[in-house]
Amino acid sequence: MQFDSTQLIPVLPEISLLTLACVVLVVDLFIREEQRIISYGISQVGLILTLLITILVSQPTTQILFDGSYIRDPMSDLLKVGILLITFLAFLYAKDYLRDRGLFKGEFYTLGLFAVLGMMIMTSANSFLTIYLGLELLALCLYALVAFNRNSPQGAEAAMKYFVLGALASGMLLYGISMIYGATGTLRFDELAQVVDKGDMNQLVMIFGVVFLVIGLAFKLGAVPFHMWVPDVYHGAPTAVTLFIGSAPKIAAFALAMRLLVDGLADLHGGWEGWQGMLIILAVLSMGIGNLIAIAQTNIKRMLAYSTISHVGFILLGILAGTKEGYTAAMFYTLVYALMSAGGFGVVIALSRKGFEAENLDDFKGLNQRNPWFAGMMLLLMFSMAGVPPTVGFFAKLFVLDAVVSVDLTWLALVGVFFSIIGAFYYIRVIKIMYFDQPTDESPLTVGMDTQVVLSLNGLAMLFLGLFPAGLLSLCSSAIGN
Amino acid sequence: MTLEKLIFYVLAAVVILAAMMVVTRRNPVHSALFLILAFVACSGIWMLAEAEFLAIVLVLVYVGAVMVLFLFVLMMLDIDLAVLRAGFIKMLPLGVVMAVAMAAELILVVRAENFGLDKYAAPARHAADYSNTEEIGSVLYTVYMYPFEIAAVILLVAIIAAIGLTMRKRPDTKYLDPTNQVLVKRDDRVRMVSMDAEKG
Amino acid sequence: MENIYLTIVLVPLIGAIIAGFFGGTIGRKGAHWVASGGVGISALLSLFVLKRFMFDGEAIFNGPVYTWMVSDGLHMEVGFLVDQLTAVMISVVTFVSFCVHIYTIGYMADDEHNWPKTSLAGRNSYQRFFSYISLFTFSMLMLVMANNFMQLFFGWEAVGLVSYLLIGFWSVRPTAIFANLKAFLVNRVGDFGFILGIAAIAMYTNSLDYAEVFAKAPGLADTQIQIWGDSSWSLMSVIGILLFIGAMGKSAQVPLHVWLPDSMEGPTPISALIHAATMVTAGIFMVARMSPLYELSETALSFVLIIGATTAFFTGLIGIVQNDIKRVVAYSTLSQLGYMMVALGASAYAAGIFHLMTHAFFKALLFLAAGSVIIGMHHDQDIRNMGGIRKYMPITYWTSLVGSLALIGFPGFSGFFSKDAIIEAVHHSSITGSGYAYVLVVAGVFVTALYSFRMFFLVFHGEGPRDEHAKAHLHETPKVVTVPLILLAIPSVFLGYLTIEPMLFGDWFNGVLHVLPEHDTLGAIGEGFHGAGGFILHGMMGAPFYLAMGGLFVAWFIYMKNPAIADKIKSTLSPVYNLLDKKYWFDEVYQAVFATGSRGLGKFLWLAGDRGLIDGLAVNGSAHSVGWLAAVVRHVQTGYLYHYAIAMILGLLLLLTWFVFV
Amino acid sequence: MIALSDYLILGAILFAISIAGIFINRKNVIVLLMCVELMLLAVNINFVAFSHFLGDIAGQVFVFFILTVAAAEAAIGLAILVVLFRSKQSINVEDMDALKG
Amino acid sequence: MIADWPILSLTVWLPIIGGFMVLASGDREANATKWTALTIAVLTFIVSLPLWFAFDSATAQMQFVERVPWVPAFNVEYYMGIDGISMPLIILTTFITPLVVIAGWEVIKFRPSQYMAAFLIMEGVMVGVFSALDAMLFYVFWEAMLIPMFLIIGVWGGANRVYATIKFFLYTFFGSVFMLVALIYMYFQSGSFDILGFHTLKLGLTEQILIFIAFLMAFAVKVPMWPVHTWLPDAHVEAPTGGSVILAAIMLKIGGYGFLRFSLPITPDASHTLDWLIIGMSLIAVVYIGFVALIQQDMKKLIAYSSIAHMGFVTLGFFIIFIINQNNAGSGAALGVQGGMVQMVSHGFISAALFLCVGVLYDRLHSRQINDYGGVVNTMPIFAAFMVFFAMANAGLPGTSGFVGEFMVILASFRADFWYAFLAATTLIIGAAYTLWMVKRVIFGEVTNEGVATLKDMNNREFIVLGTLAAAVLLLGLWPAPLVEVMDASVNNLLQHISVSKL
Repeated sequence: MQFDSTQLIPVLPEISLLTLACVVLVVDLFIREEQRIISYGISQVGLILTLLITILVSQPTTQILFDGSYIRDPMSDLLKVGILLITFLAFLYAKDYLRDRGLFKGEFYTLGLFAVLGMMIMTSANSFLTIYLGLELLALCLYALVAFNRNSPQGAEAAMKYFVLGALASGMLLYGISMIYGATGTLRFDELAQVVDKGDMNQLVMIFGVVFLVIGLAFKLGAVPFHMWVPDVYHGAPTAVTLFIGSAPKIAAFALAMRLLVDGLADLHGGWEGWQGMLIILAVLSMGIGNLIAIAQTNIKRMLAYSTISHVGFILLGILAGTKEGYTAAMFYTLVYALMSAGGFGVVIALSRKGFEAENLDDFKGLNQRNPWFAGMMLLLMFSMAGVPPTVGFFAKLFVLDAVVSVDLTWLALVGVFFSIIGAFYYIRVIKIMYFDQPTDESPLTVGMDTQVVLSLNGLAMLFLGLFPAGLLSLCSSAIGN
Repeated sequence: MTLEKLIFYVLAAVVILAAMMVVTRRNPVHSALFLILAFVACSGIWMLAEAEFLAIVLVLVYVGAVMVLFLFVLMMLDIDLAVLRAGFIKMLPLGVVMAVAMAAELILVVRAENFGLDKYAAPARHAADYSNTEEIGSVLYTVYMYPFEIAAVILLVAIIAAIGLTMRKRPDTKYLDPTNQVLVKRDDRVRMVSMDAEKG
Repeated sequence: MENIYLTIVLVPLIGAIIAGFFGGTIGRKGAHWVASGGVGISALLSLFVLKRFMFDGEAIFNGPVYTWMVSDGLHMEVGFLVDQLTAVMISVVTFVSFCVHIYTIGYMADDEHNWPKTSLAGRNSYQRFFSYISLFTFSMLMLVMANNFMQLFFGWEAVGLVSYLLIGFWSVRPTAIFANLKAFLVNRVGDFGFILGIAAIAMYTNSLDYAEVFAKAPGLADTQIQIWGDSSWSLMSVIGILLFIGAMGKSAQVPLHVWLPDSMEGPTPISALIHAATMVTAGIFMVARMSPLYELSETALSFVLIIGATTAFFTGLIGIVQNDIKRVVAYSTLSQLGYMMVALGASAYAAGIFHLMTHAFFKALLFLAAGSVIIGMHHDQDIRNMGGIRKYMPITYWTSLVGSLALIGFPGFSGFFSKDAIIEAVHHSSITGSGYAYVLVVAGVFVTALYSFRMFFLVFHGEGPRDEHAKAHLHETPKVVTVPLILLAIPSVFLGYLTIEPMLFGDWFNGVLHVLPEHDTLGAIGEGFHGAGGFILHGMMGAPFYLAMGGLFVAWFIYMKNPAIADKIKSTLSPVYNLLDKKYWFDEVYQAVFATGSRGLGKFLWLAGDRGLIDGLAVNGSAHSVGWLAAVVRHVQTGYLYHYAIAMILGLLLLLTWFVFV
Repeated sequence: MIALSDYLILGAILFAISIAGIFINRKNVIVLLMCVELMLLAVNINFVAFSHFLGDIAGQVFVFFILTVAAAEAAIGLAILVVLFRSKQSINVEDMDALKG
Repeated sequence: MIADWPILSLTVWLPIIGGFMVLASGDREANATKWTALTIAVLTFIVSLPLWFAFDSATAQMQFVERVPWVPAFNVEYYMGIDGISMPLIILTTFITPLVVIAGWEVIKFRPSQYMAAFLIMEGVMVGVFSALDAMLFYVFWEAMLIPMFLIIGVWGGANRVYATIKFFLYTFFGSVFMLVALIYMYFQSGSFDILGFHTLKLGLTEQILIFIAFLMAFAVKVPMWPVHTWLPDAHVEAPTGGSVILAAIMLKIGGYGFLRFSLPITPDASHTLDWLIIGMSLIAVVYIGFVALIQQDMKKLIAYSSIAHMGFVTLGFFIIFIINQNNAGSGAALGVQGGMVQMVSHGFISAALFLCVGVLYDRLHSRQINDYGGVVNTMPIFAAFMVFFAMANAGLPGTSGFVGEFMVILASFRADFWYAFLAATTLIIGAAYTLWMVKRVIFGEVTNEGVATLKDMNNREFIVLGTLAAAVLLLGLWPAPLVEVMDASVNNLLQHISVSKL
């Protein structure tokens, strides 16, 4: 094979990000504690730069490089943009929080950026090997980030749980990969698709492998019953990290699902015999358990964790439809969810201050009286999560339901909406707490101007995208291609 | 039964027994040692499968580094073993049942019917001058360049993370900073106080 | 003419609006001038209309004023039908109303004493009262001039509203506001039937216009409808009975009569105007107006007849034991309304209207006279406290005597003609129940005389008022009170004599009231009719005359001659007395069954249905069970790592089992 | 000759044992990690066997990367374990129950 | 041509954008904020007037149509237009909102800008519901209504507001999500979300029944019909006066409107098959709820229950049409539907007025308990006059708007079945009983306590609000012809459409 340096052009975003991470790593060594803002600045500028590069190198065609290890297609472009953007938001929201708690360290950004790199690798993976490595890169960074606050027993506990379960899940995923490799003799998704298309393999072994793959995927997404880590990690990790974990990696997980199931195994979709059936089970359980347990939560981070689980159920609904519309809808949902989640945790972070974690629902009491603007933003975010129009969360759900109904799974749509009623309860409870209850803590919020502006944009985006969902939708649609 | 087969079965038996010991020993140190045994035996099996390079790597990297790390941590942390093993017996039956069920399901799939010699013919042995290492090496830096780079990053991350997590400045330790010492001014240290003389 | 009709209707309305909304500005004088003036104009114009019909052969007017609504081909218009019947009605209404307006000036002159000092509601109550009675006149005119059922119902309800407002006029009195609520609700029961009747008409004729409905009615005479199971009913009977239920409410027929005695809580002018002369006769008017429909159903007629007769007799009996002067008159009204209904049931519609007319005058007279006495007695209404008032209030005394004689049907007085005509008509009727009715109405004559003169003697004769203080201040009421009494006394005496011939036996109501030949009871009487004088002579030979005289005598004997007998009778006949005193326990039963019952039902439905089943079980129940489930399920998340791992493994196993091996 | 299924059954048994291990060693995180290592070993056996029988080097390359990642993973995992031990003075799974519900 | 202007969009977006402006202006200049809000509300009313005056009542076609793509991928359009069914309701909305703004003028002290903004946004959204011709647009507006209402009740509500709001929200949310699925289902059958396209969509009976039930859950909750009505009393009791007004006057109408726009034309055969259910629920609402209303101690609760009973007439009027057609009782179907429509508009005025009346009292004594009042007429005669007037209208007195709809529906239901009319007509008694009994206990009698003795009669602001409503009630009662006329063509068209089976 010939190596051609023009091959590097599509990979420029990854290269840029890797460089960025290394620069931060090195620069951080040479700056003093109070100059840590430099690391932050470099990271943010670098993220934007990478974002621009991603947009620059994006094109409507598909490119497969590095002997099939790497793929650049419109989907990966869009997802990368999403990941980078959400990470930018997450870093921005996290800054003040970290600074207040003595966690404002270069490692946060280094690890964060490496995690982003892992996500980007996942979105651009064209073989089991690449995707596994990307997954591990992401996972390792996240394990470390969860334990980032070394003085926090909860953080360590969460990290430990996350780690053990993550390793277990990887083991299962790998077992599945090995089976599929054995049955088809290839690790590349495009070749795999051809083999599956020809039907030239042992069907039983394939399905056997797919079950393991789905489990690995379900773990990463946090689908029931592979969700157990989600609440504990969200809860135990420093809020800044939770914010990060709860947003961008969902996009990567979606990419994982698309690459694993759709790129290579689209033909094994088939009803109850294929991965559609597995995803149905996972989706129903996720929506049910997620929404149900969320009701019982008093800690907002935990509540949002369970809410994540239920949203994952919806994303799965879109994927399991197995149609272009379904994938588009799931992608739309994922991007929107990442944005909602970032915003939601953003508000949680904004409410925290030195020596005070705004973790409990009660900490939101009377927010409307303390700061109507933030309350309004949280309101939009919560309604969006609940899927109430005209916020974008509604359209996300709508498109997914559309996709599900289109493949004659109307009952599933009914189950979905039924659980979203239960879900609506805990979202509106947050609003109730913010608007109807009297504040117990009258102190005004001290939030940096940057956070204020961006958080406002984040919140208003819920409304804006809700009023004009067509743009993002058509982006997703063209990203999915055919 | 060929010699090859005999070796395979013996080694497989060792692997399985060692693995069983790993999960049943009360002392984690013993477990770790049995794990090493399993790895070593496994590396033998890999030899049979003509994966010599990996067999070596498994022993060198895994046994030599990873398991040593395990042992190191085990030793470093002062762990109360008795507590850790309580409830061991209680869960044993369930564990066995689950394991048997799992094994049964797995074996039902991977049994000879699906993966027997009639399906997957035994490959011909490579020539004596064949170098497994060379073959892996040649693809690793070409075809698998991209994953290889990623693996490098992963290792970097592991370094950063491990250091970041475990290296710490003890807050109770007092450090001297020469720069500060040099820059000290008199006014910082001495305060002139004028007091009225005490009336006796 | 159309403009005249419009004027007749609208002037009282304008008066009401001015007096009501600008009462504070124009003051008391302004208010009573505006209101009385308005009604006066109406009265004059009505009389003019009547004259046109009587002497100038005015053509029947039937035309719309404006289109209220057109829906689904059903034209609903506001319009007037002015014929002889209407002309009589508007004349009676406006004339009595005018008298009452004048009377009110005196009666309500010191109304502020009826209110607590601080009450703002009492501040312009005088003006408000005028506004109400003018509004009532407007409503009543709308009712009687309607040419369609929609407007009829409008007027029907509007008079009910004003009645409600006026009964409860002294809103600080608990009894008043109880009575007005009761009146409205009982009326609503009637309206319930009424509106169903209208709906039936609308369904089968697809019209609400009288002319159209009447034109189509004969074609529907044989229509049978199924209401319950397979038993079929004649459509016309159903319509007739349903409409009559409305009339029972408005005209206070048994068993919907209970509101009328209570309505005496209102100021006396109201009792005269609304609860004696006009509103309560709306039912009579309506049935007469619907004669083309009623004629088509003997069942309905029998129903009317029996209800009417029952009312006429049994409510009269109650009148004997009442002690409140107004209540006695009220029960008398009930009884007389029963007579009118009897006439209608006997297809003697003209007789019913005739009695309606004469009754309007003499009953209004009686009420106003009673009011006059009440003014004299400083709003003490108990006849046991009265006596000997004759000396102090001569005009009241004499006009009362006229009224009482008219009421008992003393020959020559207007009541005699109308009542005798009814009795005769029943006598000639052959429909089911006519025998029953005849017995009761004849017996009723005795009862009427008894209660009328019992009251008369107790009030005006005998020893003076017990209360010395009252006695000292007793004097004749001012002119505004007495003039209307005299104005009303005149027709009470002469009207019957003058109008019996054209109304009952002439062609006055030709083409207005429809009577089938086989029902034509008045026609049968008419054959033997030779002028009003002859009618008097004939009447003096009939049983009713002697019964009336007997009643008068008994009253004299018991209450004048030998008052001790009264108490003796009371104690010997105590069960009967109790029965009458308690008014057959209608109020108690209704209170228990309907008032308490529906509240109980409401409470039950609310607590068991809404709160218990729907909210408790379904809504909160599911919410709680979801909450409970959540609280339980969250414990799956034990916090123990191995449980998490086991969950994953179990998940793996189950998925494997399901997808690979099933 | 040794059949492919023999290798795979060995892998399957190892996999099952590792699962049993997770059940049995509920309390000791370190042994849990070892069980995961066992699981990876099972996977690796699979890959090596497939690679051998398919005559495709990719399987071995995959194993190579798995080993690399596993090493990195072990490093981080043990680092977390150290952090955990420092903050809780225990690596008992049952002491890690602050986060639940 | 005025019909070519985007009047609908203006009517929808003017108050919404205005609402956000008010929201942004904050509470520093509370007075200016209120005036801004009032100006916007009045302006919206003026803007909406051409909808009435330039409306062509001769045609059943959609008018003032605006149509641009919105989400092309799913064929969702920004598609608005009105016919005779929706137009009166839009005018009702724009008419009531300024009154609500005035009613909250000095009463709302806590964050008036948010309060006013919520109502303005609410107004725009409700107009949107009535004018949307794209199912998704409709649904967006439909659900969006929940947000401001939720806040209105929750923030400015009474003591038990949390329970009420959450109940309100979940109840209505529960009702509507199933409709969403039905809409999506039909989207796949017809290829677009065009409501008029749904009308002509062929559907099997089972499909229709399922869709019908989905719609029923949404609309029945909104109306609300028995037995899914229990959120309403709670919501009303806790809501601030303005919230109750909007809730009763307009939001409930949206349920009724939904039946006309969706259930009947889209699933005529299922509507026919299940009409007994709706009729039964409606009649139960009329009778059962009437009795429940009778014993309420809380004025707002009483009026809320009365609203349910009155809305029972609406649904009754809508669903007897099948039986009427079946009975071949000539015409009469249109009478029922139009009666229901008139009842909706009329109830909009009357319930609004009654809630405002309660608000007037509540603002003074901070109690809604009937027992806390008595003899109010002695201190507030003008108010008492209004209250009695509106009570009478509520009891369906002819000459007020309350009569018209009831009358029409009773006439129509008689054509369906004697007993329907019989049960419906019981409202004459029960309705009068609960309304007037309340009036008796609150308004009449002697002054019962110190509180009542200190009451001051209505001020000009309150007078204007109630006076306007009184005029409307009277006008509609005395001359309903124009209202019936504008809807005539549309209703007949609808009936024609329904009479043709889709099977």
